[in-house]
Amino acid sequence: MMKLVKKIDRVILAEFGSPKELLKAAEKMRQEGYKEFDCHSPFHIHGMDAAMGLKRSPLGYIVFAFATMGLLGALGLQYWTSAVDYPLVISGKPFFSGPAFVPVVFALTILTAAITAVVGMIVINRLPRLRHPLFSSDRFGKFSDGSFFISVESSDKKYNDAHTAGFLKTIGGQNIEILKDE
Amino acid sequence: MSKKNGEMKITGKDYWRSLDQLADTPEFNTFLKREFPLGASEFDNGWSRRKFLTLMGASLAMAGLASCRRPEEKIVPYVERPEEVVPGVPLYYATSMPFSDHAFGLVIESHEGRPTKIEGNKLHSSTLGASSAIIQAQTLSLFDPDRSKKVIKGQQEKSWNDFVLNWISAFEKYKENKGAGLAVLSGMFSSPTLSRLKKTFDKNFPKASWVTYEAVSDENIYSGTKAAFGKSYRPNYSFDKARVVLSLDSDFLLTESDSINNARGFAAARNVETEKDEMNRLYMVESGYSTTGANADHRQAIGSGDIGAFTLNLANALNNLGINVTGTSAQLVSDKKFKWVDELARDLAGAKGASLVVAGRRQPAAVHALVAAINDALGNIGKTVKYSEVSDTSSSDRAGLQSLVADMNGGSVSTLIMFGSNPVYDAPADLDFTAAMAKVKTTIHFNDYADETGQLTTWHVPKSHFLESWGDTRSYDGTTGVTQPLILPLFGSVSESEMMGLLAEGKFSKGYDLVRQTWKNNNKGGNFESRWRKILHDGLQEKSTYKLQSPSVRSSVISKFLNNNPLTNSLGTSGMEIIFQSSPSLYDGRYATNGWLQELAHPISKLTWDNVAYMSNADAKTLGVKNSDVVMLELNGRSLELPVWIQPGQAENSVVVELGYGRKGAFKVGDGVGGNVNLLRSSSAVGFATGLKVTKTNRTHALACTQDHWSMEGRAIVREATLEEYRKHPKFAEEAVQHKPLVSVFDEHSYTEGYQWGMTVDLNSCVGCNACMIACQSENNIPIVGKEQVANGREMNWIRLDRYYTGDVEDPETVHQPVLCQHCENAPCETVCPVAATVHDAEGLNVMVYNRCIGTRYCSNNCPYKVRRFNFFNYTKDYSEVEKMTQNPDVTVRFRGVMEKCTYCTQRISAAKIEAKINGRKVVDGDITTACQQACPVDALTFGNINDAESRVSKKKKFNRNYALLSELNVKPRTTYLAKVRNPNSRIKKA
Amino acid sequence: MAQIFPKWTNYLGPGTALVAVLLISGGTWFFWFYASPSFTDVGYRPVQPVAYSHKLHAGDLGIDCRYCHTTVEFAAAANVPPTATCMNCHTLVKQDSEKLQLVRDSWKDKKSMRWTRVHDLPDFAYFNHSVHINAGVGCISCHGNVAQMEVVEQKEKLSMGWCLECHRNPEPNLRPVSEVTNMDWVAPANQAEVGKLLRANKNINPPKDCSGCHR
Amino acid sequence: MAELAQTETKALQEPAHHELLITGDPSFEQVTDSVSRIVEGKTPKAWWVLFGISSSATLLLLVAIAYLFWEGIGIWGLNVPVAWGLAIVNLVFWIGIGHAGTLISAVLFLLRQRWRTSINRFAEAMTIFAVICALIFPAIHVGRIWVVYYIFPIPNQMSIWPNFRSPLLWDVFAFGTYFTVSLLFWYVGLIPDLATLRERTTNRIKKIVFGVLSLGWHGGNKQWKHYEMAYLILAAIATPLVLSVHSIVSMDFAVSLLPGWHTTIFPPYFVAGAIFSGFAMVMTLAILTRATLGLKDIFNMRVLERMNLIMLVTGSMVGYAYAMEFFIAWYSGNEYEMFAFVNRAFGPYAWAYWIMISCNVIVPQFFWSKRLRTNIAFMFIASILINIGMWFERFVIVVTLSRDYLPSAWGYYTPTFWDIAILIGSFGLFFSLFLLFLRFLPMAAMSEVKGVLPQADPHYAGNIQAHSQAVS
Repeated sequence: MMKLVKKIDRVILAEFGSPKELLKAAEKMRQEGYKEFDCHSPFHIHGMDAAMGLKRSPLGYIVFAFATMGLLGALGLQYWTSAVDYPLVISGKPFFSGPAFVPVVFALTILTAAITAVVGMIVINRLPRLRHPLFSSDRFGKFSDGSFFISVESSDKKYNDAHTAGFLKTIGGQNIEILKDE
Repeated sequence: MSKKNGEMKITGKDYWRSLDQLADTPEFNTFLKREFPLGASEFDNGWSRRKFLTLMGASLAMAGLASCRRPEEKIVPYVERPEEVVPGVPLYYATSMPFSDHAFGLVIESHEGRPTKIEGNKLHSSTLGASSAIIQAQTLSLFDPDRSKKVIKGQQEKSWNDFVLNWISAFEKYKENKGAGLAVLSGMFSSPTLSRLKKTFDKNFPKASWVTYEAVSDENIYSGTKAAFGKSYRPNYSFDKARVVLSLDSDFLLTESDSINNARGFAAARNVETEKDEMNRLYMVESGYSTTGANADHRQAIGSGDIGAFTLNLANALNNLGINVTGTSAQLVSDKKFKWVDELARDLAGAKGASLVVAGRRQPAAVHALVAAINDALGNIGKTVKYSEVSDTSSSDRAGLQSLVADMNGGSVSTLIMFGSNPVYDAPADLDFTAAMAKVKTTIHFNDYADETGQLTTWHVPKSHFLESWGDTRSYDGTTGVTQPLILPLFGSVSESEMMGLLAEGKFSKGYDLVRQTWKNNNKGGNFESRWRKILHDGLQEKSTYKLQSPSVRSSVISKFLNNNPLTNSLGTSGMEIIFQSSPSLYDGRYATNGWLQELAHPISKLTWDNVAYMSNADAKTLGVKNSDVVMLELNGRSLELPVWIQPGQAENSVVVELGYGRKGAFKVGDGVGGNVNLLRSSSAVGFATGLKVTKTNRTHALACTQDHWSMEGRAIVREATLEEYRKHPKFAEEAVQHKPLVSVFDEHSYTEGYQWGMTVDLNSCVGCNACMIACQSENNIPIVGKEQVANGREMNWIRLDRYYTGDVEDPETVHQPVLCQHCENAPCETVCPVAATVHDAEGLNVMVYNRCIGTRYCSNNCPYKVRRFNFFNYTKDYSEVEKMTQNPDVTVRFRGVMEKCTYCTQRISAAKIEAKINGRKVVDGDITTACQQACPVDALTFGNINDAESRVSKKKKFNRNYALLSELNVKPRTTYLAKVRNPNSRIKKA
Repeated sequence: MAQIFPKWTNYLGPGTALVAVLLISGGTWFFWFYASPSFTDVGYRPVQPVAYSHKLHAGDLGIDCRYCHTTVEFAAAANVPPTATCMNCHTLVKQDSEKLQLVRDSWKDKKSMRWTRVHDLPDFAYFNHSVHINAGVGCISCHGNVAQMEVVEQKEKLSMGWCLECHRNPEPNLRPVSEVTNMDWVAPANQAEVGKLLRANKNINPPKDCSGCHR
Repeated sequence: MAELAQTETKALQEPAHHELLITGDPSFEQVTDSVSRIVEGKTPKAWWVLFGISSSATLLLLVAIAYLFWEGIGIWGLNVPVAWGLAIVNLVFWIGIGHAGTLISAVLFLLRQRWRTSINRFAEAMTIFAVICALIFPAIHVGRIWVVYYIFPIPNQMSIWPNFRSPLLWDVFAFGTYFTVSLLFWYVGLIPDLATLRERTTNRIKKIVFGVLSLGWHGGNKQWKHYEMAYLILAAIATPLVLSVHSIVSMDFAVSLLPGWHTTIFPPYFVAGAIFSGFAMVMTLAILTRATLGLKDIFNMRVLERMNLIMLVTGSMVGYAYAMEFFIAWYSGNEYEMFAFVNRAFGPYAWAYWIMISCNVIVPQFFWSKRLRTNIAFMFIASILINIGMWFERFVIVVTLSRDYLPSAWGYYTPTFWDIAILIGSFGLFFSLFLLFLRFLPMAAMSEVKGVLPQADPHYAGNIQAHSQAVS
């Protein structure tokens, strides 16, 4: 079972010059066996998922499951209210007027899908996390501008202050910092 | 709306306090005992209680106090419950309504002592259960807060006792000099009690003068019969026996006397159940376009002044056919040619004894005399028309008014009593009544409003409404009826009989005693008490009609009269002709204070809240005017401005104007509505006049018309055929739409169980009289919305009468079609309502649930008949407590923002079902009549259970004339129409 | 650069979720409870101008409901009795009771009593007592055991949904018409069958349509 | 995802696709700077003037609504037969405007139209504000606003439920969903940019606000992975949604049985019309923003021209629909239908009809000319005319009510002052919200724009240093 909030108290941060360098560095990190590292960039870099060895996001399946529930729920709601709980004769139409119920089924399916997608993304990403050791770095702010970083969390099995810093340097990292948040 | 916003003059409290004036009467004491019943508690809160808001406040405060949770409502029970009153169960009393020189027998529905609805009395020959718009509107007049509430002398409020004391001293004075200088100007009446008291008055004051005048009367008819028979008679028509009818400027179906019976008889003779039936034929010759004209098979528009010439032509044509019309030999036949006179004569001659010629009351006596002669020659007298001598009545007398005014001007009148009349408003303008009145020392005005006259007189005494008075009446055929109060006078007024009693006898007697005395005199022998009880129960005395006679025309009399009064005298004069017509809604103006009638669409023009100058298209073109342009009408040096309304089918060179508008003493409802055409009337020409000059002004006056579009656009809406076509194609109504029966894509709901309500509307019977509209308004608490709202298309009528013209613009035919909620089985309104506020019930009603409605108005958009009405504002907001009393407690009063529509009178259905259920039986045909059906004099509307093959409605739905309006939409309306059939003379070619 | 957010903010996500769940369920419960007629209407027990005890009159003395509420069998409204009804007995009984002063005043001055309405339907709902009484629905079904009430209070919700429950399935609430006013009547063990029989005999088909009550 | 990335890469390498989407060849930092500057800089005077005008109009809206609640909807010119008036016209108009935003953000995203990145944020914001404006109308146009909650399926003491067969109820769900999805989509897109603003600002309060709003975004690829998936799913479901919403709006009319309303052509025709009007509105706003706030590189001519082409296509579709309506009315042989259309063109509301035809059918045809569709002044005027035309299209449809089956019931609808007031007021609200957006939020999607810069490609051959300042 996952903990409610992941504890991150120590992170090594290294800066890279370009998307290209970052991609290469990520590949090297993966080859070295690092798992708890991340590549920070102002935009999503194509190929980075493969480079870091990340699996496809499961979000699609989750959304599908919830959307199906939304669909059935909408259908059930309309069936129960119109044909079971208080059937009223409206324009001489059948109590369960299938075609007329499609728009609401459709809308509610979309609605559940959309909410699931967003809430799912936030939950999977463990957001919001307003305090992160990374944010104590002065340089890190540039990740959303035009700079590229790799961070390694101390929870990684291979993590070691000196080793990891050294390795990052070898793969082209600059301005290496160790960020703590005790 | 602005009219309705006027400050309420009285509050509920004042209204009770004003009863102080009656404090010394025993009635008042009983009234005090009869404190306001259960119904009153319903006024404390509107029907929409904001429970939720109250509750929110309570829960936020988290206060556990139970009493905070909701507004308290009080129950105020009787101290002693009157034996017959059961709270919530209406009572019905018979009474009669005096009108003109006749009356209508009515039954009044009363809720806890509050009359809310008027119906015709089935036992009374004047209505036979039906009624008219004017009759239906009387409850609103009763509860009009503008009615006169005080005895006034000068500008000061006086008490009734002051007046009584004052009159008693005058009485003594005049009694001494035999009434010299005393004059009474009375409205018309037909009342045994009033007549008895008038005799006492005449006996006490032999030198006093008593003149009767009303702006609209049958005076010319009485003079005409006198000229023909040597004796004044009232004609009683049997339209049901007439196969060929000719109407000469007579709107006998609506605005003439006895129109309810005329319409009933006319429709009966027109009714066709199958194509094999025979029906009557109506020829109409008239100047304006009347409701009767709309029902004619042949109509010819000629000026009212040409009617005499037309009648002469007809007499001549009949003479040529060997039917000698007495008295015409000496007459010159005018050289003016009219359409189809010869064919008309042939048709009349072919129906000897079963034809009928009638002339309108505005036609001069000579025309009426000649008409009597024609009827005599055709053998109609004694068959389709009989005559009676009226008694117990006081009929209008213009000559008397003229001499009275001369006396007033001459200073020989010292006290003038105006008894139920308003001469300042409606006396012919040439008499200048106001100036003459100023010369009389003491003037006493007795009427239900402090009207134009009441505002100028020395004394004004408020008159009770007939629903709060004891009295009696004689109807058109002479049936004697009682008028019983349904409620004690609301505003401290006194009844006609009480006032007359005081004037005649010099002492006050209670109305009840006066009336009872009269009836006791007239019912000698036997047990009066038990007879009296039956009379009060039935509202009438059986077999009390006038004796019907069949006199013969007296050749010498009529010849002399016609020689002295030539019928061609209005021909060839210069200028246009002006025709004075009584308003179908406001009559002579006495109902101008009634909002329902003001807002009632005119049967032909569909105008509300205004009178206009109706003119033909050609005349309007010549003058360069269009609808709503104001024109100046000038006649004999007097002038009046009125907006123009182009009336298709109006005679050329003539202008029709309606009486009853332009009131100045009709308060918040009637003041300033339209123009007073009495200003153009002179005592010598009250029906029509020539020499009218019409000039265009550059102003316009906005008019509120409920139906702007004239044409059916070629759509099969009102389906109509001639009798000949009907015989050839009995199913013409169904076949008017070329359609295979439509099939739904889904299985429709089936309605085969239990009661299934439905209705038929017989377009062949419907004459377009509007009675159903006011009946519905009264039954269903439909608000008045005011002129601006009507102009904006927001009138609230649940049933409307559509009017379409067909054919030529200059000479169109007119059809009427009542349109109400059709209660479609596949109702398009229901599916679009987001909150299910309008759904179907198991009995096939399209129900509208006000308390569920959020007011999207989508249902109205999707209604192909546009019969749904929306409360754009809170129209009942400004109702005073008095006005609220007109409302039917069985029907929810709608708040702003909800849709409403015809419910088939679901409250009546529920009442009948509950009644049947309690008694362990089923509802049978006839248990339920809708308000519109009940009011209809011609039985055009039939309501009932269509699941019962024996019900009248089921049978009517099997007629081959039956069709559903817009059936091509597959909405399956429960209301269906029976197509109209006309019976034109095949020998007359259509123009 | 210093961190802006304190550590606890990392619990914002789960915290917000928790608060949201609590708020939604709490709010729902709040409305469900406080906005329901069982809270707003049931138990309404206004103080009446005269401390009239139904328990004494209808219970201990055993006066039938219809002695006072005379119109209940044939009219929509079950009337509140006129003062005269009170005076039928109280001219003889308890003539001097202080509690009855208002009643005597009303009788003397011919002024109505002003009772506070307990069972109050909205004005757009048209309830008819007579049809229910004649169908065999006991007074107690809607008004509770009035014979045990010192002060009358509302016992049932009298909401539309509550009405519909019985209109959909009237059988449990039917009894012989003779027992309608009997507060002590106990449903027989086989009420299911009896109800069915009573329903069939009287052909009772309560309306479930809007037009049944709304006009 | 990886696969997708590869195709993308491939596509980018093909020269035909390898055109510059953002002119001026900016660096990452320049992109950040030019967009963030607007939010961070001083408020220009012009903004205050515009905001003053639009917020006054918003005030008018509030007054009009308050008066409406006080008096009832009788203050509008409605009547029977025309029981719907400007409120519904405005509703359909604003919902239609919203469509361009969703289309640009979702449909063009799925179609890999990468030029959308410059305008999508802007267009999405417009969508949300337009939908807010639209949603006012169904709420206020009902007769009894205080019971409007009856339309929601809330369990209640009445045991009664809404009628799910009513198009108005479909509207409730469609609009609710549309608004929610648009808002989520917009917000998800904003998260990385909010993080940018958080990192740039020095104001502590702003930092907290942006910090909370950006949820602690740190641009890690593990975040990006789920983020991109969520974005893709939102785009995928927003696409059918945007098509459905205006289809459902059209069913308000098409499901009725009125001549001129009851037509099957309505859904596609309404969708085309919505996109048409939406693009016109984006165009109007883009030109205004471009002129006042710079950003000529982002809202460049290439983007504008493409939008004009879309207007040309959708405008022609709308014109075709107008023609087909007439054809089908004639071809059906249904007298009511025929009359309804003849009446539209030649009846009492012919003036509105011909305004609609001129603006919607004729104006976009000028975009065949390359010269005109690249002329800023022309396209500005054209976009305004198209908006007017599309408003009148809805007006023409709504006032079809004035003449239906029974001529006796025909009427005429004249808007009152209060009708016009809410129309003006809704524009006021829209522009107020839009101005607030321009001032306080990044009006272009910085992260997305950066993503389509040539140097963002990890296989980019050039020297990144040429584009950016030294990393120092």
